[in-house]
Amino acid sequence: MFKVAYFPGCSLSSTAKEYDVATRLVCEDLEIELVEVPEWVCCGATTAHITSELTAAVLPARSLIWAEKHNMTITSPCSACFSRLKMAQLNLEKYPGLKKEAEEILGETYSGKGEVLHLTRVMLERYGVDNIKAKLKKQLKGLKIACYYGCLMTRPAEVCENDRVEDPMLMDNLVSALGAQAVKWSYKTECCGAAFSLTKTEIVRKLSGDILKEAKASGAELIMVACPLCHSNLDARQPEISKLLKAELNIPVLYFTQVIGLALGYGYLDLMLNKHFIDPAPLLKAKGIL
Amino acid sequence: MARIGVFVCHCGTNIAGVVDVTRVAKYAGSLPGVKVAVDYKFMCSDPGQNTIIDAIKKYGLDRLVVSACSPRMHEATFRRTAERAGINPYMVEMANIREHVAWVHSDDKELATQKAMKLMEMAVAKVRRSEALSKMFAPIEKRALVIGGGIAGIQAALDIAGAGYKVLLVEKEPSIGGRMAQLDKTFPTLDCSACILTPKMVAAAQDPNITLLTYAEVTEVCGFVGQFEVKIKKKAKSVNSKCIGCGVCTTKCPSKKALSEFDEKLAPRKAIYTPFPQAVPNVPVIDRTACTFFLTGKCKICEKVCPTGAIDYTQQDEFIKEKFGAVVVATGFDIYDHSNYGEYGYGEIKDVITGLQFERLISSTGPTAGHVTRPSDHREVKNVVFIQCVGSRDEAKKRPYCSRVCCMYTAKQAMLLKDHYPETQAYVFYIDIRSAGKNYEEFVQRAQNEYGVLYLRGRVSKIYERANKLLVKGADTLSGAQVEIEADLVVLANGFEPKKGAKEFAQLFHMSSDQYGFYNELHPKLAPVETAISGVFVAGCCQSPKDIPDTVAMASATAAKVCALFAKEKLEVEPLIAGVNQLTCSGCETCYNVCPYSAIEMKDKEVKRGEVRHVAEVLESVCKGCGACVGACYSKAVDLKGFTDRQVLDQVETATAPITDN
Amino acid sequence: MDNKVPQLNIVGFLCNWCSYAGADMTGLGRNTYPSNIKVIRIPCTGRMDPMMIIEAFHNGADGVLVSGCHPGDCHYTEGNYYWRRRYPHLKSLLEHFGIDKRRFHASWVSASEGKKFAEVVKKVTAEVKDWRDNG
Amino acid sequence: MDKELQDLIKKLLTEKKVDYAIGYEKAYDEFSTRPAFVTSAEDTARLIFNKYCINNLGLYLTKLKKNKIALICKGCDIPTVRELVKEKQFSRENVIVIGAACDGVLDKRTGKQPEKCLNCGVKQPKGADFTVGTAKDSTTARNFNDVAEFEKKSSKEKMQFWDRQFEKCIRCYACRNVCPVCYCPDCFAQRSMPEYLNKNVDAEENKMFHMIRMQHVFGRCTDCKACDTACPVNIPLTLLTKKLAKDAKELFNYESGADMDARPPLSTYDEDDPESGIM
Repeated sequence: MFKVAYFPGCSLSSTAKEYDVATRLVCEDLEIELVEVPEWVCCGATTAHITSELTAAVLPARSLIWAEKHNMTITSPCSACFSRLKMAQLNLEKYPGLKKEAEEILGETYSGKGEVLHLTRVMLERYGVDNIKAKLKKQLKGLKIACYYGCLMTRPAEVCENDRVEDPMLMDNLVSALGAQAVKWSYKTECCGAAFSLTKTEIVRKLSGDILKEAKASGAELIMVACPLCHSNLDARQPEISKLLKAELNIPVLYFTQVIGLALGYGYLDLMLNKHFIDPAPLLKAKGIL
Repeated sequence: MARIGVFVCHCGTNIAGVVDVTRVAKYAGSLPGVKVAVDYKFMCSDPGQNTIIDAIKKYGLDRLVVSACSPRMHEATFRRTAERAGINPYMVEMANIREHVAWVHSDDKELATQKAMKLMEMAVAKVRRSEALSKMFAPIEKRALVIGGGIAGIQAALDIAGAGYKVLLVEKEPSIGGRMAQLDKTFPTLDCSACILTPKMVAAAQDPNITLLTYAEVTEVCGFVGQFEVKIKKKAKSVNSKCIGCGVCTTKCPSKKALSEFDEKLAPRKAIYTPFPQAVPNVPVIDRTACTFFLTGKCKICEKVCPTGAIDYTQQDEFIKEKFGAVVVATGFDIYDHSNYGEYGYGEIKDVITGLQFERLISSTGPTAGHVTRPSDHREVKNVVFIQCVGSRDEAKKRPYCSRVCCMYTAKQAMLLKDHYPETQAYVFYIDIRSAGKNYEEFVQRAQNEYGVLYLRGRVSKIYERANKLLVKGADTLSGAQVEIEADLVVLANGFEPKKGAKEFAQLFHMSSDQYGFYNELHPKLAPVETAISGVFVAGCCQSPKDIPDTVAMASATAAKVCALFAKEKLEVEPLIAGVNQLTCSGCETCYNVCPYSAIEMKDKEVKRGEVRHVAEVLESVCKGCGACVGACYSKAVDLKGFTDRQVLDQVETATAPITDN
Repeated sequence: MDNKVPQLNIVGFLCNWCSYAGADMTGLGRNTYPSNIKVIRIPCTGRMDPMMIIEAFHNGADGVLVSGCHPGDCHYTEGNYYWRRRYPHLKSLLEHFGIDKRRFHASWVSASEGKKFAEVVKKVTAEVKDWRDNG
Repeated sequence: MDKELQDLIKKLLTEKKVDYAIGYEKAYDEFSTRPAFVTSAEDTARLIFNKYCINNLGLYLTKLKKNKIALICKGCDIPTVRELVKEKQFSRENVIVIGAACDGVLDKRTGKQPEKCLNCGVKQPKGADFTVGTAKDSTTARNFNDVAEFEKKSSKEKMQFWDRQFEKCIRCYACRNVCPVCYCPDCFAQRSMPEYLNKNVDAEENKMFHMIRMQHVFGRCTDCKACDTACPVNIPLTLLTKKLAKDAKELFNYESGADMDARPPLSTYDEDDPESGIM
């Protein structure tokens, strides 16, 4: 049994509930045990990390210490949470003073040896695409998918340690394994405007619009993501972006665990596909997947 | 018993103003072996030196100590003085009581005087153990080896041959010419590269003093300056000397699988080929990894069509071993492989090409006969973006150095593009323009002002493939704006890097290289073409990136160095070098491993009657006297003349003993 | 510190090309330093046989300084790199035998660093003095 | 095990694979062994291996350079062979290493196993050409705790400690003579012109002899403890040899005789070596 410490983060219990549900469902099938970090707290992705170095380190440190104590790799499905956990780990290693202070506040010691990975790497690299492939119930034949990685799971490159910074292939390999077709496009890691999601929506509309347009132009019928923030910009804002571009985009945006779920034979409601603003049902029905 | 004279200099008041020089001289007189001790105002002056010469004669001295200034100042002077009086010049020691005493301890004259006495006593202790040494000589094989047949190697060979010495020019490829032959035009004059290079190639081939050895590689080197012994592999060409270079075999060869190295893989080439039409020598070779006959055992078309019967499938690699007095290394460079530039598509976008590929595209002898078309679909181009500093000035790619020529060749390429296709637009992304050189800045200005090449100061963040175009996104830091250019072709100004295998090659000669693999010159300012290995010189881009005029100048400089070496009857060698007492040598090879100059040779030798042992021997003409071997030898078998263990130990002992002056 | 520290014996081994020339430069600039150091000129720090240093301490030297060219600047290209390995090993071994680490030092002084040489000698002398005075 | 060993040597000698075999034989009592040099098959019956086989026979490799030799080694002696091959004292093809599995030797003086046997990871020899017997490696890893403990002393305490030790030294040079890497044809200690070392036997001179010897074997000493065992006046030389091993490991990540390809730490350098407090 493959066991990891699971840090869902706040989005996964609210706007991205479906990501959490699909992830747990899929992991159970794959026999990946997700051990939720008990009483996890905010990762600090909000304002903490730009206002206080200490808060930004202490918040994730709690979870890091728990995972380390229980000898588990810690993972988060949310790129922002992952980024905070990983950056906190690096900063605690880099600045002994900070580590001392954090340890005092938490009343525990931290060795910094535990591993922090994004959920994609846990599932697709450690568990392995081949192992997933072995458990599939059906092939997602004929589906053209654009994999969108976003920023926080790829950058900074030396922190995220992905295969290729500018052109990651991790999710693309998954798509091929699922029997679908990963389109070749060059906006995999472009900025969706996440940080301005609530404050300057016009920037978000422009940037996310570019991504959607490019995905469409490259022939994709569906966008696959691995981060709730990417998702909300590309999915929830799509109607207004369509209006702005004066073109009907209508391209569903699914979480990667939802897509795996489809290939494992789960249905529309199991994976909470009804929660998306752009309903994937018509497309999936047309392809004979639903 | 030693007969030592001690001469204490006042240096005007420089020394005498602080140090009680008469007390120093008096103390000297009390030391064992010292026959005479005097002080004088200026020892280095003519009367001062005469005082020394007179004393040598009067007291029959055999060694001298001069207590004066730094030996770095006047050691040579007093060695000559000694020689004039008939004493071996290496029997002179100096005690530095000016720079190391008077000038730095002027705050306490008593302590200064005591220290001056001590330093003088240490010099006496050292000179007591000095041995007479004489200059040494070694023979020189007056024949040069030039490795690399690019413009650097050709120039060096021509210059050395011009002075009347024999040269062997070795080139790895089937033809000489090197990188320069691949270029279309040269900056800043825009004259045709081939037109100025070909006459030199022909001259090299026809010079009676130059022997060309193409399709050959150096595989082993031993020996040292004046006496290098080099093993060279002559790769099997499969074409013998009967070839007249008619080219029928190449025309008829059916194999088109291999890609032309000369055309930077933009076009196929035959299995039997000369790299380019003007090749020297104009003799083709068979690439056995591509030849149908060698792969399948059938074909032999070239043999059938050859009018002179020059094809020989049975040829084998051949090794020759020859002797040379000096070596010029001119092995050139490779261009930076941009496949680890993710932002430029990991080298996977066909229409993102290297600068050198552009040279081939725009060259009338190139695969497209000079038409600049896209490698992906052969369409003509409208918008071309040039990106400078690819693999140069980029810490993230571990290439922080400037490749020096890219600014210039980019300007040249943009101008050539506009010349050929006036309706095209060329954009250049740059960090800074580095155009130091005669007429260089003017050239870049012309590109901007007369040719309308648009220069944008900033880096390109990403190249996107969209429809049939390349979308180039970058920053223009001068206007502070993001720019997006829809391009048909992107040309990268790939920087220079050392030739693949440069480090391994350096090991053949024990040359050192920098962290990138460029060969180290002996001194960055004062010995720019010499290497730490005497008799081995470097020219061209194997030392660092440089343009053609600098390369040619450097090549001629190596030739001058080689000729200066060959002009000597014999090689004079400084005697302050290491020596091995083979009786005590344990043969552990520690000295052999640490010697920076490969001046140690390990030999099986009869050291005592009937006892053959593995022992070290110093190559006297190679040793530079650094003493690294002495510091490492635990058998205490190696010693350094002029700085022997005995001398140093006696200095240590004297330095730590109290002064016994009443 | 005061330049007058009587009865303290320090042996300095300076490489000919950088540090010896640097010490000459100290004189040229008339920078002063304590007179306890007695300089022995060697061609290169690569010549420094650890035995010589052991001998110096054995003969009663209170301190030893070895100074050479900065890494990368060695006249013989590699000598000081070898010394940079011998130094920590020897220092550790001497300390193991009870020769206090304040007594043995190394420095890089280039031919132009006259001031630095004076500073180095002051620091070495102060350390050796500290060892002798405070045990 | 003795039988297995004898048969193996017999075979090697009969097949002329080797000229000599160097092993152990019983000495004057049952608690003692001594080196045995066997040249004929009949003679192999002398050979034994037991817990009293404390000597490091690698020593003899430097003395018999030209012959083909079968050498019986405990796991801890094999690094010596590698070190000597690295130092060109012997070529590897001239020696057949016969590893003898060893459960630890006994120090006759104390009747106990020496410290090296307690944390031995090579009871089952590694890198031998043939191995006889089986033994189980210690589960605890080798440590430098005793050296680290000594290092905590002040330099004055260390100096006093060694002064007391070297007052005992009689300069018999047994430590040097049993040391496999002390093979210099003419030891510095006996030289004159220059006289590196005064021939007087007094504590200061004795100490200097040991300091220089330790410096000379740094990065070469395999910490085999031969010198420590040989010392007639029980100077704890192991505290010095182990220090060398600790320094080589900590300063240069080097272990003598472990890796044939690693350059000895003082015969190589790295442009990025640490500055180690050089001013």
